[in-house]
Amino acid sequence: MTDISLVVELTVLVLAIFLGFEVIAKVPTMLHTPLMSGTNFIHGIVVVGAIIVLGFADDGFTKAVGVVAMVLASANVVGGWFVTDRMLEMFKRRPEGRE
Amino acid sequence: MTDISLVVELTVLVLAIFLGFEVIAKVPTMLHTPLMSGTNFIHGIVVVGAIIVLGFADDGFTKAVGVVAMVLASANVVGGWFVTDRMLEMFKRRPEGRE
Amino acid sequence: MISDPDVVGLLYLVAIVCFIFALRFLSSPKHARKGNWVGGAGMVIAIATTLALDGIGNWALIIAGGVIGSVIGIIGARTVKMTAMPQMVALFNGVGGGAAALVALAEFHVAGGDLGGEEIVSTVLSALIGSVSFAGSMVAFAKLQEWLSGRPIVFTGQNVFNVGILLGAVALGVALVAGVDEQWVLIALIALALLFGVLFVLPIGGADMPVVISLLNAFTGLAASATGFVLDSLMLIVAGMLVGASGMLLTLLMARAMNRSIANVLFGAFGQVQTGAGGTRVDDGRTVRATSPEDVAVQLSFARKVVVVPGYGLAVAQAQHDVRQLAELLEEKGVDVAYAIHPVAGRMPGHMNVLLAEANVPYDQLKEMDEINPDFPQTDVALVIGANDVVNPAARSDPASPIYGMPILDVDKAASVIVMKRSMAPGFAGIDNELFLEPQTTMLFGNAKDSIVKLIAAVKAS
Amino acid sequence: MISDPDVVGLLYLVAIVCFIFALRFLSSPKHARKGNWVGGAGMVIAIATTLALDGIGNWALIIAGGVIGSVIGIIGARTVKMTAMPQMVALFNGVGGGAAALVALAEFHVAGGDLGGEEIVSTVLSALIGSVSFAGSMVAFAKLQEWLSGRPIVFTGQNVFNVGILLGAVALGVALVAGVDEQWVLIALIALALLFGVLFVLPIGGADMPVVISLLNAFTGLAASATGFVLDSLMLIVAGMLVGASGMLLTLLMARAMNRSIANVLFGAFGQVQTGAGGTRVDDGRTVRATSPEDVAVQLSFARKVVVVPGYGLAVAQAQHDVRQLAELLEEKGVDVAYAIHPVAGRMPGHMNVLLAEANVPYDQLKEMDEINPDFPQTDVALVIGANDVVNPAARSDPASPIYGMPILDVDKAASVIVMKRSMAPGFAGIDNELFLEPQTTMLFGNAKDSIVKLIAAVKAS
Amino acid sequence: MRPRESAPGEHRVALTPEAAAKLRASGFDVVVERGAGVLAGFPDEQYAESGVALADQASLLEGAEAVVRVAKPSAEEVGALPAGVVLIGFLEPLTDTDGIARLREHGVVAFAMESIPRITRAQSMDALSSQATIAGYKAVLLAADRSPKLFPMLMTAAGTVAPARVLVLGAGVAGLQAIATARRLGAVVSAFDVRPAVAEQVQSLGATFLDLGVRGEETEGGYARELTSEQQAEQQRALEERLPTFDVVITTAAVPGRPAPKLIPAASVDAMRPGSVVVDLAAETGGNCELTEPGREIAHAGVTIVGLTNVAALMASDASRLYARNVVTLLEHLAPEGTLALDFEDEITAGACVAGAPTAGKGEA
Amino acid sequence: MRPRESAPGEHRVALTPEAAAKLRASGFDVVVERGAGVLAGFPDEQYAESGVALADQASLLEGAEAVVRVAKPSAEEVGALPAGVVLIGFLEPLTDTDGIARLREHGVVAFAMESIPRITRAQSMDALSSQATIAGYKAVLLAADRSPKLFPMLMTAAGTVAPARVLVLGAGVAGLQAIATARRLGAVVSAFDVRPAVAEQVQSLGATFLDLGVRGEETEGGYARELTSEQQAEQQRALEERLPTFDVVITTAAVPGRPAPKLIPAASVDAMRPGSVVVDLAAETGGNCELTEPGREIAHAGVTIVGLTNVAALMASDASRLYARNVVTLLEHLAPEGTLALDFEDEITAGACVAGAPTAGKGEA
Ligand SMILES: NC(=O)c1ccc[n+]([C@@H]2O[C@H](COP(=O)([O-])OP(=O)(O)OC[C@H]3O[C@@H](n4cnc5c(N)ncnc54)[C@H](OP(=O)(O)O)[C@@H]3O)[C@@H](O)[C@H]2O)c1
Ligand SMILES: NC(=O)c1ccc[n+]([C@@H]2O[C@H](COP(=O)([O-])OP(=O)(O)OC[C@H]3O[C@@H](n4cnc5c(N)ncnc54)[C@H](OP(=O)(O)O)[C@@H]3O)[C@@H](O)[C@H]2O)c1
Ligand SMILES: NC(=O)c1ccc[n+]([C@@H]2O[C@H](COP(=O)([O-])OP(=O)(O)OC[C@H]3O[C@@H](n4cnc5c(N)ncnc54)[C@H](O)[C@@H]3O)[C@@H](O)[C@H]2O)c1
Ligand SMILES: NC(=O)c1ccc[n+]([C@@H]2O[C@H](COP(=O)([O-])OP(=O)(O)OC[C@H]3O[C@@H](n4cnc5c(N)ncnc54)[C@H](O)[C@@H]3O)[C@@H](O)[C@H]2O)c1
Repeated sequence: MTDISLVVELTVLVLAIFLGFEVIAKVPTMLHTPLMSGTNFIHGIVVVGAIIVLGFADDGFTKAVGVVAMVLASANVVGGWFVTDRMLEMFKRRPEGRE
Repeated sequence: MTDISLVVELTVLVLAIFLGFEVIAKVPTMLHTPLMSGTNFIHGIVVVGAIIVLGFADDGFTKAVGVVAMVLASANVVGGWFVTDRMLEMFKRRPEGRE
Repeated sequence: MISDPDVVGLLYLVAIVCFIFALRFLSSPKHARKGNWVGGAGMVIAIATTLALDGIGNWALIIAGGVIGSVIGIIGARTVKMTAMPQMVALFNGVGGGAAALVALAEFHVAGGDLGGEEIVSTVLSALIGSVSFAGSMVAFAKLQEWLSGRPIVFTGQNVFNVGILLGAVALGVALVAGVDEQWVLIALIALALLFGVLFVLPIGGADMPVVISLLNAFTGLAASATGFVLDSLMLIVAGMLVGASGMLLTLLMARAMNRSIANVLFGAFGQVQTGAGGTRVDDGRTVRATSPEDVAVQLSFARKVVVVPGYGLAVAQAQHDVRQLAELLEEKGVDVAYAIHPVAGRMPGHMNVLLAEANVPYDQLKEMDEINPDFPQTDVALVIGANDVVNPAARSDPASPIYGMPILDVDKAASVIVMKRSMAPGFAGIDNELFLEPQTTMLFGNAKDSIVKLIAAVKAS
Repeated sequence: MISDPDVVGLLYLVAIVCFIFALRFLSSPKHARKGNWVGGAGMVIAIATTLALDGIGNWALIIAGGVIGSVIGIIGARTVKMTAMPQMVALFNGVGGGAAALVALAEFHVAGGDLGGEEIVSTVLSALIGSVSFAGSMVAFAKLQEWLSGRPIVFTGQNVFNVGILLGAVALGVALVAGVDEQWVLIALIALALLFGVLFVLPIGGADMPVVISLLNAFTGLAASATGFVLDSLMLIVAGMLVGASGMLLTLLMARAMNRSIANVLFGAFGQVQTGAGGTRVDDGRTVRATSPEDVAVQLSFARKVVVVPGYGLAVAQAQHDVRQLAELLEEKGVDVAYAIHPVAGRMPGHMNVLLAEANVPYDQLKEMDEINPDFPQTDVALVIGANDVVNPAARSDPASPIYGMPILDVDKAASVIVMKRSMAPGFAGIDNELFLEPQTTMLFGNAKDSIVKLIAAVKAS
Repeated sequence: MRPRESAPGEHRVALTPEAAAKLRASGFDVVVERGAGVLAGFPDEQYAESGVALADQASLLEGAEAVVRVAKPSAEEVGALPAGVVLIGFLEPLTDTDGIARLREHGVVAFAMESIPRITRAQSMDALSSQATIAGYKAVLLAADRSPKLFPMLMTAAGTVAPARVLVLGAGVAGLQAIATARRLGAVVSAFDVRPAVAEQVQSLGATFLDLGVRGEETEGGYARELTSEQQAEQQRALEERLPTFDVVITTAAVPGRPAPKLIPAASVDAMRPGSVVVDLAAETGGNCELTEPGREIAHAGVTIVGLTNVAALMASDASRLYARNVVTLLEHLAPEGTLALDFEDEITAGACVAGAPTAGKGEA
Repeated sequence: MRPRESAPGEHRVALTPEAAAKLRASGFDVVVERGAGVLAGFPDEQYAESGVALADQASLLEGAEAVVRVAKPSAEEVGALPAGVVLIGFLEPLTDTDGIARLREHGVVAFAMESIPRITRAQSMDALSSQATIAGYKAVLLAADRSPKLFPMLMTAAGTVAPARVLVLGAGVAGLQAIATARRLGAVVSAFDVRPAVAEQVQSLGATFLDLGVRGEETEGGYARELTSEQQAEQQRALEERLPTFDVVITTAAVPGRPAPKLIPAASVDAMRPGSVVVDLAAETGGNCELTEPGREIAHAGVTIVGLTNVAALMASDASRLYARNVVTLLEHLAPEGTLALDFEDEITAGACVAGAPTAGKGEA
């Protein structure tokens, strides 16, 4: 891992905040739930953290914690993606069926 | 000056690109010119570069170049700001006079 | 194996770009699906890059964990009913938060508690926020799944108790930052945070859950971002924070769409134990659900068939020109639009005809009651504008009602009914309307003209 | 003196945030002025922080340079006429580019040409782009100031020549990156870049200058960003790139508002030496200027008095309902709106009355010709919708015209005239209309209904 | 068997061929007097085509269980009715007490269209409303035809024609329709009514409510209560001031069972501009204008005063269509499946019955 | 001094008090025949108020330099005119050649309102247009009044009233106004004209252009050229098919100087539904319908055919207002500052002059 200075990280953080706000500024209400679900999937990126922790783990405790983290995080990623996908199916134009 | 790794700088650059696009995505045509002028002012930030170069200059050449850069950059900053300000005066609601 | 950190950084940067595009796309109805795919691509790149890092070991564990998690995820997401989607989001959000907390714990353990200032702050934040998100999400899930009562669960002194617990967790966090390097402190902190998460969500009513889930979603994003600080990973920082920021804004937007403040949603239950939160509740527990122009706009835009039902309120608001414009707009989008004219809508015979003729609505779009009633079951959206008595199902079902026996427009047979009026006030006959409480009905409150003007803008934007 | 790089970084971060807000505000008519002030604040913070850096010397030079530059800036910006604003933007943009190039040169000199891979690439880019921007802007300035002919200046072989020069500069850049550390190479590169900048802008006509200036503005932003890489300054990278990215988008938007592609603007002059670029030019050199709904919307929103002049085209487009809606929207914004009805507008006596009555326009907003004509000099915008003959000044001034002697609506006396029609085609009388060429007139081409619908959306957005 | 017979001096007909066919479909036997529909534009052939029997006046009533008509029957006609027969029509129950008594004596079970209660369920039988709708529309045509001024505003090369200013007094069913029609033609319309709820209704048609400072009351049935004499005087005063600014005045003010309120005294007419037109739809009950001569059109100091009664009958074809639909709905109510089954517990049956109900006089005013 | 005299059997008046005042302001002396404006709603007092001199018929013409009227003068009236006087009015130059000859013999300088060239500059003198506007509006009122059907669509508790279907044949000035007025009343309107440019104009009023497959030509002045006889037959055929679907037909087709084209032969009328109404604005030149009796209203197989001539005169007040404005503009053109200064080089003066121009016959058809 490169060692990045805090202020640089903060700069990046601030840019991400603005970008996060700007990007969804005008989302129609109907998309609120799919968007929530989509972002839910994206924070599954924490799986990268789990992999790193587990991948470099030496002791049993770390491995145990790491494996659990790995399970949770992958459930987040995979489940989040499929849930979002199912929700968005509704947005195919003029659906034939309706429940 | 901290020494920042290229990839970090690139990350920041990419975020800035997105932000730059997002932020002005829906500007009304009437504001094109003032916006151009406003961004013109902002890139006057190069004055910081001029100050650094000049402030740390030891030899005559660097000083000479630095001073010229300083003059140019400050003209950019100051002139850019005032021009923008004058343009935006027009946007006060329902102006009394008109030419 | 990738050993050049620059290459790793670049690949991570690509993933970041994918996530940004994913968000952009997700906020437009047209591109939303593409958004999810782009996000998925980013995730694959990020995971693959990480797995290829120099020195990664414990492959069996990684694969086992990944497979187990993925299977849970797929099964959960695939088998659940469409109506249960919100609790799935809650569930997957919670596990993400939990993962963040665990990663923080593991890092703390590996470092033996000996972390730099930045790292320890991030670790504490990650553990704290992640745990709250995990526990809160699980409670939200249980409530929506009806494993717990959907009604607000409150007890006296809850307020003080919650604050106490949160303060306790924060105090432990401060201790850790101040230099305490005992692992149990962090574990205790996590335990307190979990308890707080539970208590925080318990008192919130079922109707408000989506807002809470959105908030917890943003929390998980923040936790992931904090994990990024712990691991010095710009990608985690950016991706987590994108979710954190957009999630916060989204939470605000959702609360606003419900005409509530966030504070009201989160703390509304306290002090008003009896009334409960969420919507105007009527005696039998059914609620009137208000909606927003944006929501209606998307419904209309994606409908195949819309029937406009004008009533006296349309005349009072003099919104005839606007309604025609809305209809034209929808037709341009390929929606099939008709007007259902009830014989006594308005206050004089032919009142609606006069209005709509003035607005140049073509005669052949005006359908008599007998002609349109069979169409309602095939109608996606019935847009009831300032009509009331003429769509009151009591005329069909309630012999005691003064309007019993009057033929009505069967809007309640439509898949979705949107009623535009200013209040819950009755119409000419002075009686309540059960239609407004039906599950398929949502109310768009306000002067009809204002509402339609907003709708037009929203339809254009969507 | 600030020696902690974290503090410096944080202060720079504050400046970045200011710039972001500045851009956000600048893109909304309501907040634009605030945007400039916030940007100013960011600049002050950035400059002050830099001046306070540990080790900064040469105070006299810094102050001297700063004062001279500021004085030039203030005088330039303050004394220039409003109509000369575009060339001022060009001027100040150019000097910024020049500064970026000089900073790069100085850094190269200080390092004795011995720069790392990243630094040397950035240095070359900064010098190259900065120089092109400087020279190009100066030419643009000279053209707008009419020191040079506004007409495209072209010679045969220019195309090949320009490309050659650019390739030369790039070759020198590659050499530098490849390890050549002679300062004259960089200077030669700058010289070639300057030459290219001149040649690049020379062939472009006066009407297209705003687009070119916007492009050069984006270039300067890129140069500043490159300087940031040279100096390892995130603030310069971000601020420069914000301008670079938004400037590129802006350039695109401006070209689109003119209904041209960027390529057409930049290279339009080549190969069509005779006709020249920019607008539909008529014999006597006056041009018909097309405008966009957004532009008209802002003009209307900020007007005090708008007079709508309907004609036969309004009837053909059946846009009566939309025009009333537009008028109502403007009235809500406090604009004073009236309709000027010419006695023979349309194709039958009272044609406009029939139309506007259908759309429910209140009778008291309809003004007869004799009543409204004295009001035109006090009118900010005359919105001519599908009218032609009834606003043709030839009726007043040209005894040879078949309509000479007909009293007309004196829209040409209004401060600004916007004409909405589909083409330059004549009306009933079959004659051209000089009004369309007047300097205060702009044309909004398209079917009147479409145009008004777009206008309504734009007015709502602004 | 339910034959139908037309009233003299009345262009409308109580059953159109279409309505007769509908009745037949519901199980009724229908006999129509020969030539009954001609004046309304429905020749005998059309009835024949829809499968209806035609009969001469003589044989018409043989075996009839119910008789439907537009206007009330004359004394002779009552004599010709079989005893116990059901009679439906505009019977003027509130004003023509003699006629009702005659019917009662004769043993006729009489249902007056006027007495059908104004409840939601009975709206499709409400012939007062349907005929008032036609009258309101026609009143505007009568006025526009007689006015020397154009209704719409026109700005032309030969100068601007100002829009006509129309005032509608009494904005019930007919008044509202008049407002709508005049507005369609481009006139500037104001209206007044004593019932408070009307102001919003007037505005819902895009017209202006004229505030005369007089506020009356609304009864259960949606009708107006009669004003006190002070209120009435106040109303006349307030109106007199405003009348000269109008080109056309259409009056429809009525209070059930009472003579029409006098809103426009002769003096006010004198104050109006020559060329003005007054159309008085209340002429039947005496008129809202003092000078109105029921059934006639007069000129007074340059002002035309149209006092035509039975204005709906002037549009016989559409008026008959609507009336017939009202009658059919009532018949289907009284005789589900084509068989008379009078249920005097029912609000509509009891309310509309003005003679021959089991509890004598129950349906009476 | 320019007195004005009213024509017999004509309700309109050539100068309104307002117009007379305007003339006076421009330097004219104005004398008006006593009682001239009464039928149009302008009593003598109003003229007196605007400072106009009133005179009896006897003394009226003394010293008159110009006489303005609505209709052409009778033979006697021509005799009474002072020689050399300027006469303005509807003189029927294309059809009444005798009358024109009489005027020429009598030495009158006659300007026919019909002959004013249809150029942009003369639009405010164009009395044909101003009167056609009134006629088009009035034609719809006549039709609506006579139709037993409501024009607008109404969906009511007593069933739905379908909108009337109106066909306008000939969409010139009168036709377009008729389209607009019928649409205002809520009718579904179709229209046909032989001039190709009209389709767009019809659509610009929200009506449908009926494509009969016949395309005629437009002359310089904007008038139609007469159709060939094949075209005419073709038109009749195409129309006959479509006529039965309409409730109201308004015809305005005309070709200057020619008898009105016969668009609706008797057979087509027979095919129309009873209750239909035909208003024939071309009655004056023989009518567009074969059965039209100019000046009368007849019924044929249940179809009402209104052949009233001079329909604009039925709205005497507004019609006079517009006509007077046309006349004033023409007078001001002929006599700037109140002094006659006839410039026969001028397109309008030369074009409108039908008798007494320096080059004899220049202004003639
Ligand atoms: N057509 C006839 O001939 C006739 C004649 C007399 C009576 N009626 C009776 O009138 C009724 C007609 O039914 P309907 O459904 O048309 O009307 P309705 O039942 O009277 O309901 C009208 C509704 O419109 C809403 N409204 C009023 N102003 C509004 C505004 N500006 N914007 C938005 N909403 C507004 C009111 O609710 P809020 O106050 O909450 O906004 C009201 O509930 C029937 O009961 C019928 O029997 C009809
Ligand atoms: N009022 C009367 O009684 C009467 C009667 C006969 C003749 N006229 C004559 O008609 C003329 C009236 O003047 P005017 O100014 O109203 O009309 P005009 O001079 O005929 O001009 C109308 C303009 O509207 C434009 N247009 C047509 N359709 C359009 C659409 N769908 N969207 C946008 N623009 C459209 C046309 O330009 P594009 O093709 O470029 O779009 C045309 O230049 C006068 O010359 C008058 O003398 C009047
Ligand atoms: N519930 C229903 O189904 C139903 C059906 C039809 C009508 N209605 C209601 O009944 C109302 C009246 O019906 P109508 O038109 O048959 O009434 P109407 O013919 O008896 O009277 C006509 C109008 O005259 C008004 N009026 C009375 N005295 C007046 C005065 N002095 N000055 C001015 N106006 C005066 C009345 O208020 C009424 O509006 C309708 O407006 C409607 O609201 C209800
Ligand atoms: N330039 C001007 O200022 C000016 C002024 C007034 C009128 N005009 C033009 O002149 C046109 C005609 O004026 P008008 O109304 O006095 O004409 P008109 O009275 O002579 O004729 C009426 C209409 O009948 C139509 N017609 C003739 N033969 C027909 C047939 N066989 N079938 C169907 N239609 C037939 C004509 O085309 C015309 O539209 C107007 O529409 C207008 O465009 C121009």
